[in-house]
This record gives sequence, C-alpha cells and structure tokens, in this order.
Amino acid sequence: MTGDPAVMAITAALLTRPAPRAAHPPVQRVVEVAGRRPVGAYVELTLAAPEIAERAEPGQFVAFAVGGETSGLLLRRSIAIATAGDGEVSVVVSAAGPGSTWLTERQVGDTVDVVGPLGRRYPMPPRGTPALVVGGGYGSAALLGLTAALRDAGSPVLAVVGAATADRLCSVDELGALAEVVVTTDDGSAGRQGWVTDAVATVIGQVGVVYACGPMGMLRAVADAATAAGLPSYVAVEESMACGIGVCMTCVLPIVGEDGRTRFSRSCTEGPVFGGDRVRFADVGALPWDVVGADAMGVVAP
Amino acid sequence: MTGDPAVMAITAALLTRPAPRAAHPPVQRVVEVAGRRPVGAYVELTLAAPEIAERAEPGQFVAFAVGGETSGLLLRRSIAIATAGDGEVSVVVSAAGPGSTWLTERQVGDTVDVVGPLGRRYPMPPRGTPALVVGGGYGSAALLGLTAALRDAGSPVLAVVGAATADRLCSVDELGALAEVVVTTDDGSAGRQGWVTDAVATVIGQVGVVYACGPMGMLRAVADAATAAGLPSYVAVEESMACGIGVCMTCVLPIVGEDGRTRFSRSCTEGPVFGGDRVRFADVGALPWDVVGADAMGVVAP
Amino acid sequence: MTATETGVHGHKRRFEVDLRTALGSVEVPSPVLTASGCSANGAELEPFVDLTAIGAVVTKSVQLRPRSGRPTPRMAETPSGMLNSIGLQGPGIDGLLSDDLPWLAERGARAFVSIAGTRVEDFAELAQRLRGVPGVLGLEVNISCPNVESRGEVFACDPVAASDVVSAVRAVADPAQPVYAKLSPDVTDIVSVARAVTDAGADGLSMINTLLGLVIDPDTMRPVLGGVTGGLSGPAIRPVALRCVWQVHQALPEAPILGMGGIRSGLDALQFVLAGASAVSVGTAVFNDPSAVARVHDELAAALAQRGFASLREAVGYAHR
Amino acid sequence: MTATETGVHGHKRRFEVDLRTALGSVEVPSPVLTASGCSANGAELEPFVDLTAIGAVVTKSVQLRPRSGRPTPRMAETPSGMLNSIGLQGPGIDGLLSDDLPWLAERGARAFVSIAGTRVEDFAELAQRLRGVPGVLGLEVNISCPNVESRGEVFACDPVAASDVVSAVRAVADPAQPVYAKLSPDVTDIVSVARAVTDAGADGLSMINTLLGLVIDPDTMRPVLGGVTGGLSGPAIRPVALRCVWQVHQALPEAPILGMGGIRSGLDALQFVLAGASAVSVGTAVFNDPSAVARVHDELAAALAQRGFASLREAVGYAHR
Ligand SMILES: Cc1cc2nc3c(=O)[nH]c(=O)nc-3n(C[C@H](O)[C@H](O)[C@H](O)COP(=O)(O)OP(=O)(O)OC[C@H]3O[C@@H](n4cnc5c(N)ncnc54)[C@H](O)[C@@H]3O)c2cc1C
Ligand SMILES: Cc1cc2nc3c(=O)[nH]c(=O)nc-3n(C[C@H](O)[C@H](O)[C@H](O)COP(=O)(O)OP(=O)(O)OC[C@H]3O[C@@H](n4cnc5c(N)ncnc54)[C@H](O)[C@@H]3O)c2cc1C
Ligand SMILES: Cc1cc2nc3c(=O)[nH]c(=O)nc-3n(C[C@H](O)[C@H](O)[C@H](O)COP(=O)(O)O)c2cc1C
Ligand SMILES: Cc1cc2nc3c(=O)[nH]c(=O)nc-3n(C[C@H](O)[C@H](O)[C@H](O)COP(=O)(O)O)c2cc1C
Ligand code: FES
Ligand code: FES
Repeated sequence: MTGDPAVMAITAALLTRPAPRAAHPPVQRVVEVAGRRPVGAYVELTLAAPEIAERAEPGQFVAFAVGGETSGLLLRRSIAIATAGDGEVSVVVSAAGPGSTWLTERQVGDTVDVVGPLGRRYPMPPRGTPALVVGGGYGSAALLGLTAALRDAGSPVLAVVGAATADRLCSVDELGALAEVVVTTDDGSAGRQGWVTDAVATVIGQVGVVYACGPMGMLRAVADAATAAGLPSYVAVEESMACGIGVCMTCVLPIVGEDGRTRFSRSCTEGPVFGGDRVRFADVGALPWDVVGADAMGVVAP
Repeated sequence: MTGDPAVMAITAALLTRPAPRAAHPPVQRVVEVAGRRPVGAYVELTLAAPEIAERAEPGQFVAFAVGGETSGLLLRRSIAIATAGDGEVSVVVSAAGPGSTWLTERQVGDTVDVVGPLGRRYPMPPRGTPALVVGGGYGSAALLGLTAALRDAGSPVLAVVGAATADRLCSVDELGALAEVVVTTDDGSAGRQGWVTDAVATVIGQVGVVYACGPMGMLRAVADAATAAGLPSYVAVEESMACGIGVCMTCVLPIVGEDGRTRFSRSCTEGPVFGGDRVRFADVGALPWDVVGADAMGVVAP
Repeated sequence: MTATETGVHGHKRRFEVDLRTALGSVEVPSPVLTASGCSANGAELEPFVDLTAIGAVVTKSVQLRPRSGRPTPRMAETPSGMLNSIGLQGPGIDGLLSDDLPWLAERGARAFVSIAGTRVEDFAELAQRLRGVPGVLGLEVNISCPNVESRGEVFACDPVAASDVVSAVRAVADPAQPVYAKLSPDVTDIVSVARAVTDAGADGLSMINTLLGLVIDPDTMRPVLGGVTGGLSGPAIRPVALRCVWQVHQALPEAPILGMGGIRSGLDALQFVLAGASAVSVGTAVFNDPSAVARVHDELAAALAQRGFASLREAVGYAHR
Repeated sequence: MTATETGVHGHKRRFEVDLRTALGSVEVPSPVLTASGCSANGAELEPFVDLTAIGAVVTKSVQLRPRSGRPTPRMAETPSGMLNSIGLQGPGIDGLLSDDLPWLAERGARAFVSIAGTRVEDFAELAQRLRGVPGVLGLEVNISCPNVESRGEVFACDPVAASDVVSAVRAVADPAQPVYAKLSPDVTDIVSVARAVTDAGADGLSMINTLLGLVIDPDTMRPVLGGVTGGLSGPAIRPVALRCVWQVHQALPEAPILGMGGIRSGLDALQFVLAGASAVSVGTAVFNDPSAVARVHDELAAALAQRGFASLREAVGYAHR
C-alpha cells in the first residue's frame, strides 16, 4: 500500500478491505451427483466431491462443464457453493438457459466435471459482531456456509431472504435453523410483500456488518444502504465468466482497490466477494476515465 | 428408357433393375425409446414410432439427431431399420464414434428425434425364388425384415452371417427362425472360421437372387460373386451422409443407371439399396471420366 | 416507428406479425428461404415443408453443363458445423429448365435460381436462359467460384471480377427478376465487394457463402475431403455471418440483404434481421431438421410478436438504431 | 523417414516419442504452448498445469502502457466457440517486466511474450525493452491490432503494414529471441501476408488469431459486446485455422508455424502438426478445461506413438507428403 496521503484519504473513506485470497488452490474433478432435490423453482444438487468440500470457504463457487461429451457449449457455468462438508458440496441451480438447464437435469449417479472451489470468501467480522445476510432468489443458498460460520464465530445473524415469487425463494428453512429470517416476495406470495431492500432498511440499525448475494440491482441497493448506515458490506457478484479461473479477463467490474484507484478487477479471482463500497455499480458496463489504463484506451479525463 | 440400341445392349448386360422409390414419404418425429438391449458388441434400441413402423419397408433406414439439446454434432446419424411392426421400429447400433456412442447410451423412456423411413427397399424376386441373404457385422440386422418378407413370398432363404469376432455377430437367432443360417467369423470364435464370402461361394449355386448388407468390401465381394454366377444381387451401402433425405449430395456413389450411363447417385434417396452390378465399387472415391458430368469437371476421356 | 416505441414491447400480441418482405422489388410472403445447395431443388423437402408458404426455394447453383461434382468423401462434420466439397453437382441449365423449375412452378412454389460459372459469359448466358421462366422469382449469383480467366481466383474475392459478373448478369437478366450477388466471407474487406457489386447493379446481396476450411483425418493422416479444402457452414460460422451482414448494412443501408450462415432457430434469424437482413436462408440446419425452414418462419414470427413488432420490415436493421 | 514407412504404423510403441521442437532456433521440450490472452500470464494455471513442462507460456499481448481494456460485456458464447472483446487489458510492459516475467523465470517457466501496439514504433520499443530479459524465450508479434496511422486498419490485414512491424521488431529484438508474427485469418490471401512477414525477417508464424464476429442479444436487440464486434475462437474455427496452416505450409514449407485455433485434444493438435505446424497453442479450450495444455501434450504424445512416429519432427507437414 502506498504512503501517498491523498490515496490514504480515499482509502480511509472506505469501510471494507478487499476479500483475501482463498487458502487453497482449486482442483478439477469428475464427481458423482450424490443427491438431487427440487427446491421451488430450482434444483439442489449434492456432489460427492471431498477435495472440493474440504477446501471450500463461504462465498466461493464451482464451475461446471455442461452439455456432456458432444456439447457445443464450451464455457463452464459458475455456481455458488451452498454447503460444503462431509465430503459433499451442494449447489442450487436455476434453469435459466441451456447450460443451467442441463445441470438441473442431472440425476443421482450421473457424473459432472467440476472445478473448484473458486474465488474469494466472505471476510469475517470481529468476533461477535451482529451480522445481516441478505439473499435474493437462488443467491440465498450461497449464504448458508457464511451464516453457519458467523454463528460459530459468535455473531448473532439476521437474514433477509427475498424473491419475486414464493417458488423462487431458497434455503429459508436452512437459514431459519441458524438465524432469524425475514422473508419478502415481490408479489406477496410468501412473507412480506415488497423488496428485500425494504426489509433491510428496517433491520440494518441492529447490525455491524452486512453480507449479500443475489442479482446486481439488489446487491447495489443493499451495499448503498449499508454504506449509508456506515456499515461495511460484502457482496458476491454474478458477472458473466468465460473461464472462472482468472485467465480470460471477461468478468471484470470497476472495483476500487486498497490504493483508492479503480481497476477492472476479475470477479472470478479477485471476487466474487467484493466490499460493497468498492464496487462502482453505476459504472458497470461503462469505461470511466479514472479506471487504471482507461487513458490508453483513448478515454480522457473530463 | 431410351431406345438407343447401344444403350439397350449395356442395360441388357446388367442383371438388376434400380430399386423402386418407397411407397410412402418419410416423417419426422420425437419418439420414445421403448426397449434397449445389448447384443454382443452392439446395442439394440426399440422405438415407439408407429408412423415410421407402418411405412417402413425392408432395406430402409432412419436418421437420428444425436447429442441432445446442446449438441455440437449437427448431422443426423443414419441407422438401418432391423424390424418394424406393432408400432415399433428396432435398430442395432455399434458405438463407433461420438454420435453412435450417444445413441447406444439412450435408455428406456428417453426420447430421440428421428426421421424415417428413408431410402429405397430391397426389391422382391419372383415369388418362390430361392434367396441368399448375406450380412456382415451389424449389417445382418438390416436383413431381418427382408428375410421375413421373402419367406412370406414363398422364397426359401439361406442366410450367411459373418463378423470379425463372435461379439460382432448380430441377429443370428432371429434369422435362424426364418432361414437356414451359416455363421462365419474371421477368428473362428463362432461358426466357421473365415469370411462370409467363402461361405457364400459354397452356397451361391443353390439360389436365384442374392441380398447383402455390411461393409463395402464385403458388399463388393458378394456382388461380384453373384454377378459371376449370373445372379442378380442387391446391396445396401453405407456411405457418409450429411442429410439422409437427398438434399445435400454428399452421399453419392458411381452407379450405372437404367440407360447404362454412370451417375453420381445419392445413396440416401436413390439407395441405400442398389443393384450389386450397378455399383462401380472400384471407382468409389474417384471421378471416372465416363460419369455423367465429369467432362464439366475437366476430366477427359482417356 | 416500431411497436416497441408505442409501448407494447415485451408483451405478447394477439394479432399476427406481417412477415411479408421483398427480394429486390418482388414481394414474397415469408422472409425465410432455403439456401442454395442445402435443399437441392426443393422436391425432397416436400414431405416436411409447405414449399409455397416459404419465401422461396433457392435452388442448387446451376451451371451451363451437367456436372458430376467432386469425388467422395465430400463432407466432414466439424464442431457445430460441417465442411463440404460437393463441386456443384447438378443437371446443368437444360435439366433445371426441363425438370426442376416446372415441378416447382406447377406447385406454385417460388424459385430463386442460383447460377454459377467459371467465366463472366457463363453467368450471362445462364441469366439469359432464365428470362421469363415461370416461377423464377429472381437470380442469386454465386460468385464464390474460381475464375478460369484469373488463375482460378474466386470471383467473390476480387471486387472487380465480382462486379464484372454482376453487371453482365444484370444487363441480360429479365428486368422483372432481381439479381442478388452472393458474397464470400473470405475477404479482407467485404464492404468493398458489396459496394462494387451494388454499383454494378446488384439488386441485393446474399451473404454469406461458406468459409474455406480443412479437416485432416487422424487415421489416414491426409485431408478428409477429396477436394482437400471445403466450405465451412452451420452454427459455427454464425457470428462471422452476422458480422458481415452488420458491416454491409452499416455501410450500405439501402442494399437489401438475404442473410445466412448458421441459422437454426427463429432467434438466430431474428439476429440477422436486426443486423440488417430483410430475408434469410436456412442452409445446413436443414440437414439436422428437414422442417427447419418452416419452423424458423414460425419461430421468427413469434419472436417478432413477443418483441412488439407489427411487421418484419420494422425490425430490419433495428440493432443499428 | 517416418516410422510409418518402416512398418510400425498402427502399432503401439513401447518407447517414448521425442516431442522436442523448436521455436525458431530455440529448442523447447514440448510443442504445446498456451495461447496469448487465454492463460493470462501463467500464474493462474499453476494449480492445474506444470508450467515448466509445457512448451512455453505465451503471455497476454502487452502494450507500452497499462490498459483497462473495454467495458463489459466482453464475451458471448457461440456454438462450439465464443466471441471476446477484451481490448488487451493488461499491466503494460513495466508491470510485465517487474511482476509477471520474474514470477515465470523464478519457476523456470519459459515465456513467449506477445507484444502489441498501434504504431510500428510501439512494437519496436517493446522488443527493445524485452532484450535479454531472463526467461523470455522469444516474441510473438500480435499484428491483429488497429494501425492508428492507417485509419485503424488492422496491421495483419495489409502485407505492407504487417511487414513494417515485423522488420522493425526483428531489427531491435534480442538476436537470441525468435520473432513470430501472428496472422489474422480475416484476409483474402493469408499466404501473401505470410510471405511478406517472413521476407521481413519473421522467424516463424503464429496462426491463427480470432475471426471477426458479432452476436446480437435477442432481448436487448443490440450487439452483445460493448465493442460491437469481437474475436471468434474455439473449436468452431478449427477448420479455418487448419486451412490457413495448410496453405501457408504448402507455400512456405521452411517457415516454422505455431498453429492454433480450436485445439481441444491431442488429435486436434495432431491435425495441426500434420498440416505443417511444428508447435501449437491451446487457447479457448483452457476455459473449458484448465488442464488442457498438459492434457493435449500427453494426448499428442500418445497419438504420435500410436501412429508409429518416433518424434514430433517426423510428423510436421506429413499430410502434404
Ligand atoms: C460467481 C457466480 C455464481 C453463480 N451462482 C449461481 C447459482 O448458485 N445458481 C444459479 O442458478 N446460477 C448461478 N450463477 C449464474 C449461472 O452461472 C448462470 O445462470 C448460468 O451460467 C447461465 O447459463 P445458461 O447456459 O443457463 O444460460 P445462457 O444464457 O445460455 O448462458 C450463456 C453464457 O452467459 C453466461 N451467463 C448467463 N447468465 C449469467 C448470469 N446470470 N451470471 C453469470 N453468467 C451468466 C453463461 O455462463 C454462459 O457463458 C452464478 C454465476 C456466477 C458468476
Ligand atoms: C444407410 C446407412 C445405414 C447404417 N446403418 C447402421 C446401423 O444399422 N448400425 C450402425 O451402428 N451404424 C449404421 N450406419 C453407420 C452409422 O451411421 C455410423 O456408424 C455413424 O454415423 C457413425 O457416427 P459417429 O458419430 O459414431 O462417428 P463419427 O466418425 O464421429 O462420424 C462423423 C461423421 O461421419 C459419418 N460416418 C462415420 N462413419 C460412418 C459410416 N460407417 N457410415 C456412414 N457415415 C459414417 C457420420 O454420420 C458423421 O456424419 C449406417 C450408415 C448408413 C449410411
Ligand atoms: C452441402 C452444401 C452445399 C452448398 N452448395 C452451395 C451452392 O451450390 N451454391 C451456393 O451459393 N452456396 C452453396 N452452399 C452454401 C450455402 O448456401 C450457405 O451459403 C452456407 O452454407 C451458409 O449457410 P448455412 O450455415 O445455413 O448452411 C452450400 C452449403 C452446403 C452445406
Ligand atoms: C479471451 C481471449 C483473449 C485473447 N487475447 C489475445 C491477445 O491478447 N493477443 C493475441 O494475440 N491473441 C489473443 N487471443 C487469441 C488467441 O490467442 C488465439 O489466437 C485464438 O483464440 C484462437 O485459438 P483458440 O481457438 O484455441 O482460442 C485471445 C483469445 C481469447 C478467447
Ligand atoms: S472468468 Fe476468466 S478471468 Fe474471470
Ligand atoms: S445424405 Fe444428403 S443427399 Fe444423401
């Protein structure tokens, strides 16, 4: 970290530190599907993958090859790890397009080719810090490991779990066993009618740190609310990834670094967990002039 | 047919007539796999495909889309019809490459997209003509329908069935129920040791017509033996096909037509059954000068 | 003005989308056509497709004389595509005029006749022979052929040679028959070729023809195809085809484009329309699905309706706006 | 003289195939390399591949200054391939020299450094900076960049511009570092570009770079990529890449070729070798299988052994014989 006082000032204004590197490198394995269970609109798959399970940390993800031997889909699909333990890893998959649909069709006994665990974990707060975890859609599943770890570290955990409709909620019971859970749905088909962010606003005063996983719009709203409340927040982003292992540079987001400068950072290896106040949500999909190296692209300071 | 005496002379020298067009046009259907059974080195699939079953004639084939929804294999795989009846069609598939391997992995209850019946049938001989049917490898399966039809038409049938090894024999029992069967294997692991053509030579004197299905080398030997014995023969060829329905022109063979002239004829729609004396086996893969239109390709008569 | 702008975007519409389009000046009821060489001369598709309901049958490129085509093997499957080297097997113009075109005309199917040759005069003679032939809606000039007068360089790879062919054809062709020039993607600058042929009188552009490719058989350790190289087609090449359509529509927004290259679904066809094609051809996908041409028409209609377009015309080039 | 001719063709051999090859004059233990931009600068592959055992790490194209690259979305999946528009994001030559190259050198991994620029002098300066840098085995000159001095036309699309870059680089580059020119397939005549750059002093040719493509998002009805067009890679383009390698080896049998484009398996790599490549790069396949580079090496070794080759060298260009 540089000693430049101007930079120090910017850094000081941020409430989060970048998530640390994972303790263990990923592995690539062909593993068996040990369990399959529809959960609302999603499918939960449990994989017999001891080497991944023992390495996995909350917030990390795995990447599946999809379509089988003759597949015309070349790129892996990234899926957040829901739970890891006892030699097994579970994931919750939403059938969005051809790749994820193929995944949801896997049956017990089928094998899948998976790489993981990938990416960085949610950083832990000081022991005992009350925490808020916020999940949208299948994103709630990715909070299970974190919530358990927070509990183990003495943090009381409040969970806000939302979705468009009741069938797109996820992991409510599992979270309920570890935390106090508030459910919201856009259409009121379960829990309170409204957005997770409405519920977040009512409880944010009670916690010392906020975590979120879900669609980008929700992450942005949650991060903004946390920052406005003076709380650190950590969000797990979902950005289109070609490789998942850091070699292709397709998955970048404008992220403010420890030195206060914004870089296009890879959400696969420098994320998917970022400090909520480090993601420049408004600039996603744009090239702001102050991103490192924007000048070389011909973008000039205004 | 032209009245040109020179052409008449050539035509007269041939013992076969081109196979007639199928009575019914093909259909395209997504059908269920109703049965699956390993037979030696192959897999027999039975499809619940009533519209194909009722149209099918002996010698015709079907074409399967392979690899499923996300498949990078664009072309259908042609597979001969073994039996057709009672709303079902059966085929015998050898796992050769990725497409046929995928087919052999289909399970009961899976659906497959199939087009058929395609191509022309084996023509029938005058009622009661003693017939020899010769099958190589999985090609024997394609003779089942024909053998039954011959029996129904009062023809005594002799079958010679061969393969490299015992596990690559096929349909021996089924043929045995309809015909007198001689089995040969290259390695002697079943039946007589030797080639089908050896066995053919010993029995060809007893019949009035010869039919064959199997690898090109075998078809050529059988056709030559029949022609040498003055007998008409009909062979079902296996040539690489992109479409199976006659629109792409990839599957052509040099075939002598009714007018005595050789054309590059499509084995999918003008075959796969051709008069054995009409296939210019020695010229497969070449462009002889006397093929219709070779002059426009710059090939000059010697 | 599109329906999108009037606010119905994203909602299913109950009324039908107007799918009519034109090839040059000739109106056709559907923007979905076959592709030359991928549906023979139409007859074989009859069990699977209503030939009168599709835009037109683009016939296999015909030359003056009957041609045997190349020796086999003529194809190799490739990832999401295939390579072919047929060598324009066909009956020649006499056979087409006596058998295939009357067959199509009898049924009321429209023929868009693809013509090919190895010298400029061949093309002109073919266009001459096709004047006033019933059912012949227009001509597609396949200039992806070697030019015997230029050491076998392909016409489509040289703007001058390409425009020589097109102007010769346009000069003698039936004025009622639009002339489309079919471009090759194997060029450094497809826009310059497109400009040259439209300047030479092409009423529209068909794009793209196949990409030159090669496959080696790992067993024989020689090229698979008898002709060594072949033409790559199918979904594998779709992004290249779309880029060509995009670039040419950008540069020449008034030139009608018949788009093709890897179209397999209505959403694929939609991409070509949005990029600037006013009609599309379905080629290799027919080998996978013999009813693809009709299915793509239906899927395209549904996709346009879902997006709030009242007509195909509104969607042409929409992605540039 | 190959083992095939001595009669062992088709039989498994017990002894090891000699897989050594050379990049220009520099010997490497394996003919299988990463592809520029598809393995970053190597470090991320370490969990999956022994970086010292592969031919070399071809680093992401570096320019003089750090570059942010283009805005997202930067990729679109396509049938058996993908489109990318990264915009050469990277640390610039200073960062490469201070961080990445020392990291590779410490581990004993060989770096084949890809350099890029928008004017001839940029390339020359980069070559100058890389003289004598430990672990830098050679340079790959990525000329598929827009030339700012020629209205943005890509260097690789013009034989003159391409050879200007290569001769400038060869003039100042470390004499011990071979210079490979990386060619674009988006040209009418790749042989003329290959000839121009070898005449200009290129010690070898890398081929091919991506094909220019486009994908339109059917939901937004706009091009998916921020940069509108992007580069098509993966198995979809393999037949085009093989054709380019074949044509260039046919015309310039003495020019060493680093072949790439859709290589996913040892049999794919074998096709490139038989067509004339003396080494290969594995690019997009790494995204599907992070250990692909090592796996392709092993599979290629097995495939050569099965075919009775005692060494890779015997197989180079074998399909032309
Ligand atoms: C870190 C991370 C964690 C994720 N966790 C989950 C999860 O737990 N459960 C789940 O169902 N999905 C998850 N996703 C999203 C999942 O990867 C995509 O839904 C899936 O890739 C869509 O693929 P497809 O073939 O079905 O869709 P297509 O639209 O056909 O995909 C085409 C391409 O776009 C990419 N893509 C499409 N949608 C997304 C998206 N929303 N996010 C990222 N890439 C996308 C695909 O990976 C593919 O390369 C996660 C994504 C990331 C990056
Ligand atoms: C009329 C006809 C009837 C057939 N009947 C049968 C049958 O009853 N049982 C059976 O197992 N196989 C049969 N075949 C062969 C079967 O179609 C091929 O084995 C199969 O297509 C190989 O596909 P693949 O993906 O496994 O191999 P690949 O080698 O990957 O195929 C690549 C391409 O080459 C073509 N091809 C490869 N081998 C052959 C071949 N031997 N004949 C024709 N095309 C080939 C494929 O169709 C495909 O387009 C028949 C072929 C034809 C033409
Ligand atoms: C087997 C085959 C034969 C073809 N024959 C011709 C032809 O005769 N004339 C022509 O202009 N294009 C021909 N083409 C090219 C197609 O018309 C089309 O331009 C190309 O295949 C791209 O479209 P697709 O990917 O939908 O097939 C042929 C393509 C294939 C696959
Ligand atoms: C994401 C991505 C980034 C790339 N970046 C570069 C680059 O920086 N420099 C370069 O010369 N080629 C680059 N390429 C091209 C590859 O090196 C290679 O030439 C091309 O992708 C074809 O090989 P493949 O099909 O094995 O990927 C890139 C390709 C991809 C997919
Ligand atoms: S997905 Fe490739 S670098 Fe992140
Ligand atoms: S396979 Fe297409 S014409 Fe026979």
